[in-house]
Parts: sequence; C-alpha cells; structure tokens
Amino acid sequence: TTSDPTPIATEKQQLRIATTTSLYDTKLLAQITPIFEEQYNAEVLIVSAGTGKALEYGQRGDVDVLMVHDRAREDTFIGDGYGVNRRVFAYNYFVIVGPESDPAGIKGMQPEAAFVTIREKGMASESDVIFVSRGDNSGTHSKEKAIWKAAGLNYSADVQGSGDWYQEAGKGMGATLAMANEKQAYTLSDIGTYLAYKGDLDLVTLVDEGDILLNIYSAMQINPEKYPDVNSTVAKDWVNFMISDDVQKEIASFGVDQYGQPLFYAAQNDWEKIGVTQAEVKDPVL
Amino acid sequence: MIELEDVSKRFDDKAVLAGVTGRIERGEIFAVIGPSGAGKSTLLRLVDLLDTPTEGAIRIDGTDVHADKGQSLSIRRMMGMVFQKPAVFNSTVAENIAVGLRFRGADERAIREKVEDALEIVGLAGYGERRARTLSGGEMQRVALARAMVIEPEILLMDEPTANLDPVSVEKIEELVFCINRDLGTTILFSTHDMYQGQRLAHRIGVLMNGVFAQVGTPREVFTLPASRDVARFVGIENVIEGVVVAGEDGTVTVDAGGVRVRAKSPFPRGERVSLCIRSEDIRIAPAIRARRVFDGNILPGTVTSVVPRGPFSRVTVDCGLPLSSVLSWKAVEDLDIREGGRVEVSFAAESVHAVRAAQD
Amino acid sequence: MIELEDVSKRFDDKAVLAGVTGRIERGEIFAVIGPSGAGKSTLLRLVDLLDTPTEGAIRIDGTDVHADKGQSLSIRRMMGMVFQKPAVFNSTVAENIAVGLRFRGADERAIREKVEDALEIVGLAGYGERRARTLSGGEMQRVALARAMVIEPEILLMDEPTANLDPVSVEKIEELVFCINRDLGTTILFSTHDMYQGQRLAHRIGVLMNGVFAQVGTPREVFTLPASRDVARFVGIENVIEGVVVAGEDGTVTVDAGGVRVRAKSPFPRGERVSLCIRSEDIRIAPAIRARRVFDGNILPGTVTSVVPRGPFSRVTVDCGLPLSSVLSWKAVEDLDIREGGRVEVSFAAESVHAVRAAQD
Amino acid sequence: MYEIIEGFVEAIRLIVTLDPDVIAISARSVIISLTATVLATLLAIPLGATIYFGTFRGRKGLINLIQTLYALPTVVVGLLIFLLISRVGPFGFLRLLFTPTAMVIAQTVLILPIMTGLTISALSGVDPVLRDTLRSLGATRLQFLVNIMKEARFAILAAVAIGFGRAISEVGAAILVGGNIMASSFASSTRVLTTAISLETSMGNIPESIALGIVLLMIALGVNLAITTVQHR
Amino acid sequence: MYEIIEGFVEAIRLIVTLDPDVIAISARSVIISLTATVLATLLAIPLGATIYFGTFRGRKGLINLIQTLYALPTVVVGLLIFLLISRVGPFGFLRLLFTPTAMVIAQTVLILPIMTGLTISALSGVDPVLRDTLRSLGATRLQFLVNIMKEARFAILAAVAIGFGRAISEVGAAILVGGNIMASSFASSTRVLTTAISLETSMGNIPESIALGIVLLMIALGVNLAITTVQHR
Ligand SMILES: Nc1ncnc2c1ncn2[C@@H]1O[C@H](COP(=O)(O)OP(=O)(O)OP(=O)(O)O)[C@@H](O)[C@H]1O
Ligand SMILES: Nc1ncnc2c1ncn2[C@@H]1O[C@H](COP(=O)(O)OP(=O)(O)OP(=O)(O)O)[C@@H](O)[C@H]1O
Ligand SMILES: [Mg+2]
Ligand SMILES: [Mg+2]
Repeated sequence: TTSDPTPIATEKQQLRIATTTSLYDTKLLAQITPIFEEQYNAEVLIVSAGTGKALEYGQRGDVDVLMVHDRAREDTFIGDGYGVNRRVFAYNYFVIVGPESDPAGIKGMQPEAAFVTIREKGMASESDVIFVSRGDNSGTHSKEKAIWKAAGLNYSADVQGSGDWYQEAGKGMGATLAMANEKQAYTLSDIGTYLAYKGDLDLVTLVDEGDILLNIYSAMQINPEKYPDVNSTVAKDWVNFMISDDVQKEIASFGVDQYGQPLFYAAQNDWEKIGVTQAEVKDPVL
Repeated sequence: MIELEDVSKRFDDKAVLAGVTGRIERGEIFAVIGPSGAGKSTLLRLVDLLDTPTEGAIRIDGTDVHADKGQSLSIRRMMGMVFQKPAVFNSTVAENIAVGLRFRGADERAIREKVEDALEIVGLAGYGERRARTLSGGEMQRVALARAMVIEPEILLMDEPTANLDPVSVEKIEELVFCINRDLGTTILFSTHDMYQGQRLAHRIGVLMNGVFAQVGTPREVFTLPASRDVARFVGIENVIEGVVVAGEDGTVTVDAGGVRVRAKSPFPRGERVSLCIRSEDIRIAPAIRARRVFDGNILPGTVTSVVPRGPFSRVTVDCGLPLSSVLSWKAVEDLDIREGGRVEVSFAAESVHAVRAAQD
Repeated sequence: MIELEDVSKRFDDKAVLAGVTGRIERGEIFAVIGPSGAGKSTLLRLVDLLDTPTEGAIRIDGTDVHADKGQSLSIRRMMGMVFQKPAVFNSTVAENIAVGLRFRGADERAIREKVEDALEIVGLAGYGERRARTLSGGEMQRVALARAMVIEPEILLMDEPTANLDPVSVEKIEELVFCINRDLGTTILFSTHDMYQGQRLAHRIGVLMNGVFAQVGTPREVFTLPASRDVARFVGIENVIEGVVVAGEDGTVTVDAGGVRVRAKSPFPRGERVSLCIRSEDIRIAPAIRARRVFDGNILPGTVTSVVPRGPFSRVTVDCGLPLSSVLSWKAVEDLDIREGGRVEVSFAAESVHAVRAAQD
Repeated sequence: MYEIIEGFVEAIRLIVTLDPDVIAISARSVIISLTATVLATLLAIPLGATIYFGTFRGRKGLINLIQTLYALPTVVVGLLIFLLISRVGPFGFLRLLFTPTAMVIAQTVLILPIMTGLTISALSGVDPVLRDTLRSLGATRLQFLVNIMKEARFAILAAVAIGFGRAISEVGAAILVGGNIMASSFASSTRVLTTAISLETSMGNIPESIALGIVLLMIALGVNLAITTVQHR
Repeated sequence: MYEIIEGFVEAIRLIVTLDPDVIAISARSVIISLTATVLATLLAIPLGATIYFGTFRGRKGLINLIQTLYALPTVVVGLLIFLLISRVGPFGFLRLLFTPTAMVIAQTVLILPIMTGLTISALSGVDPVLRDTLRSLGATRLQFLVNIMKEARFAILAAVAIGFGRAISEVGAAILVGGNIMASSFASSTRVLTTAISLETSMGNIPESIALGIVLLMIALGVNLAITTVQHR
C-alpha cells in the first residue's frame, strides 16, 4: 500500500470515493459504508459530485474509487487508462415525469415516441408544453441525449435552442425536478431521486418502461499504474465489497420500507437483462 | 433676543454648566470668556441646538428652542455658527462656503457672487478653487467664518473664531464682525480666550466660571470692577491682595494686608475680609529719592524683584512686603534706571484699588 | 543645533517656502511668527521629518536629516512635536500622554509617574481616566503638550501651542516651556501668531513672510527695528509713514511725508524713499495749550479722530496731516480730557522713529 | 496547472470571438447584479443613516443583527426567496420564480446587510464637527444626508464595490431562484456567469470555468474602474 | 412558507437535543472559518498598510485590482486552489485535497482581497494628524502600525466581521476543495454548515436546510457579539 505523507492519528486506511449524486443523496452509501469500515478497518471518505466532476477527480488521481452511471464515458475513461476493474453493482430505470394533466398526452408511450411528441407539442404556438433538461452533462443528461438520438433527432440542431419549450436547467436532479414542478413541465429523472422528492412534487410518472431507460451503476478503481500512490488495496476491497452478496442484498431491499418500492435493483443476477458480462457483476477483483 | 434661564449641562457625572442665566439683546455683541474647559463651547452648542441642556431653558424671541423639535430647523436657520476646531468639507473652498446658501435654495449666480465677496472679505480671494483640506489652520478658520457669514444669519455664534489667526488677520476679522453687527443688525454671541478681543468687540461680556456666569457686564465693568477675586485674576489684574478692613470713614477704608496698610475706596465695614484688585497700569514706580511725599494715596517703598518684557512694555515687580507689579514702557524703565535689586517707591491712588468680598473658602 | 539652508517647499504649483535660511542654536528658544498661511506649520513639519523639502537642506547637529531615511527614526526620537490642530487618540487621557514613553520602552511605573506629573503640570490633574475625545479644545491642546513633553526631547517643536488657551493657562504653559528650556537645556522651536508670546518666550524670533525669513533677531530687534515695512506692520507698529529724505546731518534726517516734516535718526541719504516706523507707545499726546515748545524732536498739532479701548488702554488716533496713533491708559485719557474732535499736540523723539528703505513696488 | 493557462487562452478566445452565448450570459450577469446593487444601495443608505443617527432602543442589537447577517449564506437567501415566490408560496401568483427579477430580488436581499453595515461604518468615519457644521448651516434631513454621503463618498462607493462584487460572484441564490436556465430567448434565460461556471465545473470543464471566471473578473474590473473614477472626483 | 416555520422548529430541536452531527459540523465550520479569518487578518493588515502607506508605482492599479477581486466567485477560488493541490498539481504531494486545511486555505484566499480593501479603508479613516503625531513621537514601523490599528479598531473589526461572514457563508470553494465529506472521524470530515445546507437543499429537505441556516446565523451572531465587545473596549 501507499505511504501517506500526511500523518494520520488512527492506523486506519483511508479510502476516497467520488460518487454520483444519486447514490449519495438516496443515502444508500450511508447505509453500507459503516459495514465496510468495520470489516476492513478503513475510513471511507465520500465525495459526491456530478458524473463529469467525479470523472475529473478520478482522472487527476484525487480519489481511489469512482462510482458513476454513464457507460459510454466510463468506457472512454477506462480506455484512456485511468480506470480499472469496473464492476456493475446496481441498476434501475429512468422515468419521464410530468404534470398530472399531461398536456402533451404521452402517458404510456415508449420513451422515444414520448420525446418526439413533447417536442412537437412544445414547438406548436401557444403551447404550454415544456421540457426541462438537466443540461449538465450528467449521466442523466447523457441518457436524455441518447433518447433524443434514438428518436431520430439531432440533439444540438433539433432540440437545443429550438424554442422556449426546451429549457436547460444546468443543475442537479433535485433542483431540476423542483423546476419542472414549478413550471409544470416534463423531465427525465432517475427513479431514486424522483421517489425521494415525490412528496414535494405534483409531478407523476408518465413513462417508465423501455429498454433505453435502463440506468446502470458501476464502481471502479483508479489505475494504480497511472497514480502509484492511490490506495489500491482498499479500493479493490471496496469494489469487491460492492458486489458481495451482503451488499447486493442491502441494495435490493434499500428504500422499500420508505418508498414502498426499491430504489435500486441488485445487479448480481440480472447481468443478462441489463446487457453486461457476467464477469462485470460477479468476478471479484484480484 | 436670547434668554438663558438656569441652563445646566452635565456629561455623565460631570456638571459642566450649572445654571447659566443671562440675556443677550437683539443686535448686541456678547462675548463669553472663561478659562479653558469652563463650558464656553458647550454653551454655544446648546444655543445652536446641537446638544440639549440637562436642565433649564434657552429662549430665542420668547420661544423655548429645545421644546419643539419640529421647529428646530427654522430656528437653526436663524443662526450661523463657527466652530472652535475648524473642519472643512472635502471639496473646494468655494463649495465649502456655498453649502449654507445651497441649503436655502439660492440660485447659482447669487451663490457665486456671495462666495466671491466672502472670500474677498476674509482675505482669501483667489482661493475659491483650492481643495479645502490643504488649507492652513488660519485659512480653514477663515473659510469656516465665511461659511457662516454668507447665510446672513440673524444670530451669529462663533466659538473662538480667531484662535488660529495672526494679529493682522484678527484685526480684519474683528472689523468684519463689527460691520456685520452694525450694518445688518446681527446679534453676535461669541466665545474667546482673548479677553482683549472680548473687550474690543463686545458690548457686554459674560465671564463663565465654575458653570455659571461669575459676572456679566460691559467690558469696562468687567475689567475694572471684577465681581470676584477669580474674575479679577482672569481678566488680567495682576495685583490681587488679601486683607482685612481695619479702619474706615467716608467710603475710604484702610486694609491690613499682612502688615502692610493699603488705603482703598470701599463700602465694606471694619473686620470684613476683602480682596484688593489693583491694575498694574494704575501703579506708578519711581526711584526712591525722587518720590513725592505729598501724594494722597498709597506710597510703599520696596525692592525691584524682576523686570520682564511684555509686548512693548516691561512688567516690573516690586516687593513692598507684598508683591506688586506694574507695567512700564521700555523707555521709562531705562529713563528711571529701574533694575532688579534697586530700591523704588510704589504709589497708587485709593481710587485705583477695587475691593471685593473675599472668597468664602 | 538646527540649520536651515535655503529650505523650499512647493505644493503642486504653489511655492510656500522659497529659500528659508537660518540657524537655531542648541538650547535656544526660537519663535517663528508670520501671517496666516505663511508656512509656519510647513516649516515645523519639515524639521520633524513629516514632509520633505522640495529644495535645500535641514541639518541637525550637522547631519542632513532628510538625506538618510534609515536614520529618520533616531533623528525623530530627538524631537517632540505639538501640532496646531490638536488630535488625540481614542483612549484615555493618561494613555494618550504615555504613547511616546511606551514607544521608548519605559516601564509601567515610570510611565505612570511621569504621566501623573505631566498632568499636574499642564493643569489637568485628575483627568487621567477621562476619554480624551470628550475634552474641550484647550484641554486637548494641553494633552498634546504633555504628550510631547514627557518624552523629554532634545528639541521641542510646537505649532501654535497655546492657540486655544485662555491667558491664565497660556501663562502656565509659557512658564513650563521656560523651565523646560532652562532646566533641561531643550532647544525649542515654536510658531505662534501671538507676537507677544514670541517676545515673552523666545531668545530669537524669525519673521516668516513671503516664503523667507524677512527678519531674524532678538525680540527687541524685531519689535523696535523691523527690517521692512511689512515686518513693522506685522509686529504691531501702528504708525508706518511713507516719505522721502529731504535733508540730513549727523545721522539725523528730515523726512517729507506728504507735506508733513518728520525728524528721524537714519543713515539714509537725501532723496531716498523710506518708511518711518513709530511705536504708538513712543508717541505722547498732550492738550494743545499744555505742550512745551522746547522739545527737541517732533511736535505736530492735530485733531483727535478716534478713541478706541484696547485692553486696559485706549488707542487715540490723531490727524496731523498724517494719521498717528498712540496708546494711553484710560486714566490718562480722562485726566488729559482727550475726546474725538479735540485739538492736541503729538510729540515724539527723533530716536523713536525707525526708518527702513521703502518697498520696491 | 495547465488548465489555468488553457483557461486564459479560452477566455481570450471567448472574448475576441464575441461568443454570443458568453456575451448573453455576461450581459445578464451585469444587468442583474448592477440592478441589485443599485436597489440595495438605495435601500441601504437611508437604512444605514436611520440606524446610525437614530437613538431608538435596540439600536445596538440591530447593528449586531446586521453584522450577523453578513454571514447569511447565499443558499439560505435563495431558499427563503424561493419559498416566498414559488408557486405555492405567498407571492407565487406573481410567477417570479426562475426569472431574472427573482435573481435581482435575491441578490438585493443578500447584499443589503453588508451594504447597510458598510454605510454605517462610512458614516461613523465622518468628522463629527462636519456633522454639526451641516446642522448648524440649517440642513434639512435630506440635505444633511446628501452632504454627509458626499463627505463619506469614498467609503460609500467602496461599499458599493463590495456589494456589487458579492452580488455578481454569488451563485447559491442565483441558481436556486434563477435556475440557471438556458432557453432560446434572452429574457427567459437565467444563466449568469457564476451559475455557468458552476455548471462547467460540475461537468468537469475546468478551463471553461476559469475562462468564464476571467470574463467575470474583467467585468468587475470595468465596474470598479467606473466606481473609482467617481470616488476620486 | 410552512417550511420556514418547520425550519425554525427543526433548528430548535437540533440545538436543544445537541444533535451530535450538527455539533460536529458546526464546530468544523467555526474552526475552519475562524482560522481562515485570523490568517486573512494577519495577512491583510500588513498588506493593507503597505499599500496604503506605500508610494510605489502602480499603487492605484493595485487597489483597483483588490477591489476587483471582491468579485472573485467562490467557485473560481475553489477551482484555482483545487488545481494547485490536486494530486497532479504543483502542491499535490502535500495531499491537501479534501482536508479541512485545504478549506482554510481557500477561504483565506477568498476573503483576503476584501479584508485588505477594508483595511485600506479603515486606515484612510484615521485622522492624518494622528498619523503625524505617532511619527513625531518616534514610533517604529511596527509601533506605528499597531497604534494606527488601535485607532482604526472599529473599522478593522468590522472588516473582520465581514471577512468571517463571507468565509463561513461561502460554499463554492468549500465543496470543491473540501468535498463535503462526512467520514467517521472528525478530522477527516470536511462537511461544514454551508455544504450541509447545499446537500440538504439538493435533496429537497428544505426545513433541514433552513434549520442549518439558522444554526449558522446563531454561530455568526455569537462571533459578532464577541467582535463587538472587543470593538467597544
Ligand atoms: N461629550 C462630553 N463628555 C464628557 N465631557 C465633556 C464632553 N464635552 C465636553 N466635556 C467637558 O466639559 C467641559 C467643558 O467643555 P467645553 O468644550 O465647553 O469647554 P470650553 O470652555 O469651550 O473650553 P476651551 O476653552 O478649552 O475650548 C470640559 O471639561 C470638557 O472636558
Ligand atoms: N498639502 C498642501 N497642498 C497644498 N497647499 C498646502 C498644503 N499644505 C499647506 N498648503 C498651503 O501652504 C500655505 C502654508 O501653510 P501652513 O499651514 O504652513 O501655514 P501657517 O503659516 O501654519 O498658517 P496658519 O497660521 O494659518 O496656521 C497655506 O497657504 C496652505 O494653504
Ligand atoms: Mg471650547
Ligand atoms: Mg499653521
């Protein structure tokens, strides 16, 4: 392991994790870290940030572990040699939420069709159809762009700046939901944040099915070859811990008592369903 | 007309004014003199409504100025004040002088003219565009004066207005004050530590001591007939002698002052303890041999103890059993060959001796 | 010893000092007098290293004080300064006075003692715990004085140190300054607008006018033999008469002053334009009938134009073809029955007339 | 570190190419923050004067409260305003949320305490003799105030500079009540420089963030030069 | 609106129950921001004095620069410090990122301009005659400075109050270089009140946010009362 130049009072190892906000804000991590700390005599330091910023921290070697949900950018990150040993530990679905009155009439549509409809209705004159986008290059925003693309639209040409119906919030999920609520607009949200906010919102789930809405969370180590002084041992432990049976059980049951439905599904046995390799969900890092 | 009725002012536990009573007539020039810290500035500030008396009332033309806060502005606008520590606004000299006129909504042309005139009058012509902060002490004081004068107040209050000025400038300012009073009928109330200024300018003088007016009177009264030993000392009567009346007839008494007998005009009865005040100017000194014995008054032989220059004069002090000082011109000192240690005779008339009842303490 | 060599100071485009040259000896009391705005404060500030001269040098004991910035502190520590506009630190009176001692690392007990003494000396005993900001003008000035004195400087600079004080306090302060000079040998350089103060205290006086010393001399020289008409006016010589020398022999000349002939002691040749200076005190006034014709000097008949009180005296102005003023005691005015419009004779000795070359403009 | 240089290069590029987005965002920043500063100044001056010259009970407590409010986090200000103007809030009917107006309100509230406090400081810096002089010259309340302010103009304008600096640099309130919206019309958008910087940072675009920071500082420099010019008049 | 009331209730609950998390977070806020304020004061006073009494070229420009830096957004300060101390930055070897020390540094940098500017203001408020008096009494540079500061103490302490207020209320830099970490040990955690408020807000817990805001203000009030006490001594 590394020699840490800052003297630490305890003998505990420190593990620094940069995580996407949805994992943190739902308090999932708060539930499982104490278990890890006890098992491995380590101290876990979690920095919660947007996917973009989290990747930046990783790229600079400021953390030991990344936990994000944007496969495309994760691939680039790993491809560039910054990340290693990615493991998928959970998934859930994005949802399209909107006002109960559903002015665009998208309830029950496929996500792609729903987006096309929102855009059409939104661009019509005298319309009160609005779509609020995260607009922050987060995992959710990436997903949104992917849906526009899948719907056959060119994001920057046909969507962005095509009218006041499409508004980029440039903020976190919670704030974006609040804004959509205020404007009685549509938006794309991860289920966890939506459920956490549901009590304060007049927005309802309108579209929650469709393969494209799949949201996959993974953890990976920062490449110790790039940054020799990252804490790779404990980092390895953490990745393995996330795919361990105990934790997978925790994930599957997390939030059920509070929201009446789970916020995340354990990835352990669903690797086929979510389209990743078995190794990515099962094989411990060595 | 300004009436002071039992005006008192205390700061925390310190009583500064303790029942000042007096009356300044319309069109009068009234000087307040008194030792440093007597409360002169405090009194002027009370009149200008800058502070509130602890007790008593100040009335201007019958109105209690502190009674109705709503009237403060219109009362204040009757008055102009020059402060002891001159302070100027951080702008040009001309702008400084114009402030009061602007408050009264005077038009630009009138302001320019009046300011020019005022600058001329206080001897600062051509200083209009200078930044006021860079002025010398005396220049600032003159700007403050001009500032208060241009508004042509009915009552002009001045707190030691010439403290920082040289005699030539002082004379100019005094002339100006005199003209303002004469030509505009402005009532003027000013404080000064320069008693002679009080005398030159004022119709009446109030001597502020121990929180009250120890004496109010014409300059002549205050300077020749001080009401008390303290006032006498303060107005520059150098010879103040303690004694007891031992004999008396026809208003002329003999006072025993530590063994030396002095004749004085006085109404006090035998046995009364008195202070005798004799102005140095009324005391003659002559070489012992030349003195005429037939003088009807006091002739005391003595030895010169000091000869000290004082302006164009010399102050000669003689020990006659009690110290007596006189003022002689340099010429006289030379002519009479007066020098320390020399024997002389000191003479003064009984009329020149002003007796006051001795202080009770 | 302080040497001023051609010291000049200009602010922006305004030349305030234009080559002041002079020398203040060790242990001397030197007064700078001059009209308001003459540059007295500026000069003192230059000596105290608070400002830098535009040209020229100031040397103390041979060292050019402005030459080596590294030495500034030790040079400054030789000096104490009292400023014209007294300013106090926002703390107690005692703390204010202690500042300089603290800078020099004096110990607490010594400080307490010295401060107590100083308070006593300037007449503010018991004021130690007062907040200095609430003091009256004169009280502040005394605190400033005490503050500069406790550090027992070799050179004491004072800028109008008694401007805000009443005569009694002034006298106390003057005595103090006198004692400091005598007992400690402190060199004292002070400015004043009170010429008599200059005279009372100073060994020598410098008259600052138009940016230079118009005259430097003993008080007697400055007051009786002013170097120019302006100095004469400034030191209070009320009678300054313009004329031309028309005849002369043995150092006594006759001057024609607009038709009136005046005899004067003077070395000037015939045809020279001169200003004649005559002190009011040297002029005698007598009722026309009483005057003695045998007087060897000047006797001019005239009419009294004004009688104005001046301190314990009256100033009598007589029109003799040219206006002449004299100063008489009130008694004399009464005794001689002098009143406006009355005919009198004015007499003065040729020796009392001081002639200076007239100004060139 | 190279990001800083990159940031500088990017800043220059944005400026010389007159990037229309950046111009719109900058213009919005300046308009909103200047408006808030002007409003806050107009409120702070009479408020500060009333407190400074007042003799009412609780004056000291009030001054303490104002000093305490210096520590009001921008997020909290944002939240409070948000609660007031959100659809269900008491002023919801005005439909102000996510408009530039809301941002102006929030920034005004945010800088009001500091500007009031600094006004009080500025006033206490004026020589008391000058105050008395103004009174003795017969100044009405307004004339008195105007002239005292003139005298304290250096300090007052320093307060304005501080207020403006705080307004244009804050992000918490702007993002909460403004929403960092990038819509196609200028008036519907609420993205300002700070919220844009936050966004770029959260996306990991450090050079862009720094570039925008430089743009912001250049704007502040311009405003300050203007203030300094007035200050030294 | 009911969230505000809820916030008050929650604040009272947190305080009376001495909620250990809240106490830890509050203590951390106070320690970090007070340290930063003290450091900034120690730097700003000599800096301000040097600039104010200096006669060097570019003095005016420097003052303008300082005024401009008032507008330095906290995020930008955070970013700059982040770039310096992040592992690949020049000071990365110190491993300061995500530590309270980093937060202290960032806050110090953040408030240094405003404190320096206010020091300059405070100094210019001192009667020039008093400055001359100190010089004439033979003050060394240090004695001069100490005494001028004593004289300007009211304004200087007001500056300290402003600096502290800005430090404890800022969030942008704290979150970037601190990371808002809630670890099991006190020293490793970097969550302070503002970052906690941000987090609660982003999770939609408005009453909790407001409660923490109130706690923050109460702390600020305490600090200000202390400052005022010194100010009036
Ligand atoms: N605000 C105040 N608090 C406490 N004491 C004060 C205050 N103002 C004045 N004093 C005291 O009241 C007394 C009178 O002050 P004032 O300024 O009226 O004196 P003064 O007669 O004008 O003296 P000077 O001739 O020295 O100017 C002084 O002893 C002064 O210290
Ligand atoms: N900083 C400055 N800038 C411009 N002019 C100045 C400055 N300081 C002084 N002066 C001018 O220099 C002249 C001399 O000033 P100084 O204060 O030395 O006069 P003074 O002889 O002390 O006068 P007073 O008797 O009125 O105190 C004045 O006319 C004044 O206005
Ligand atoms: Mg006074
Ligand atoms: Mg002067």
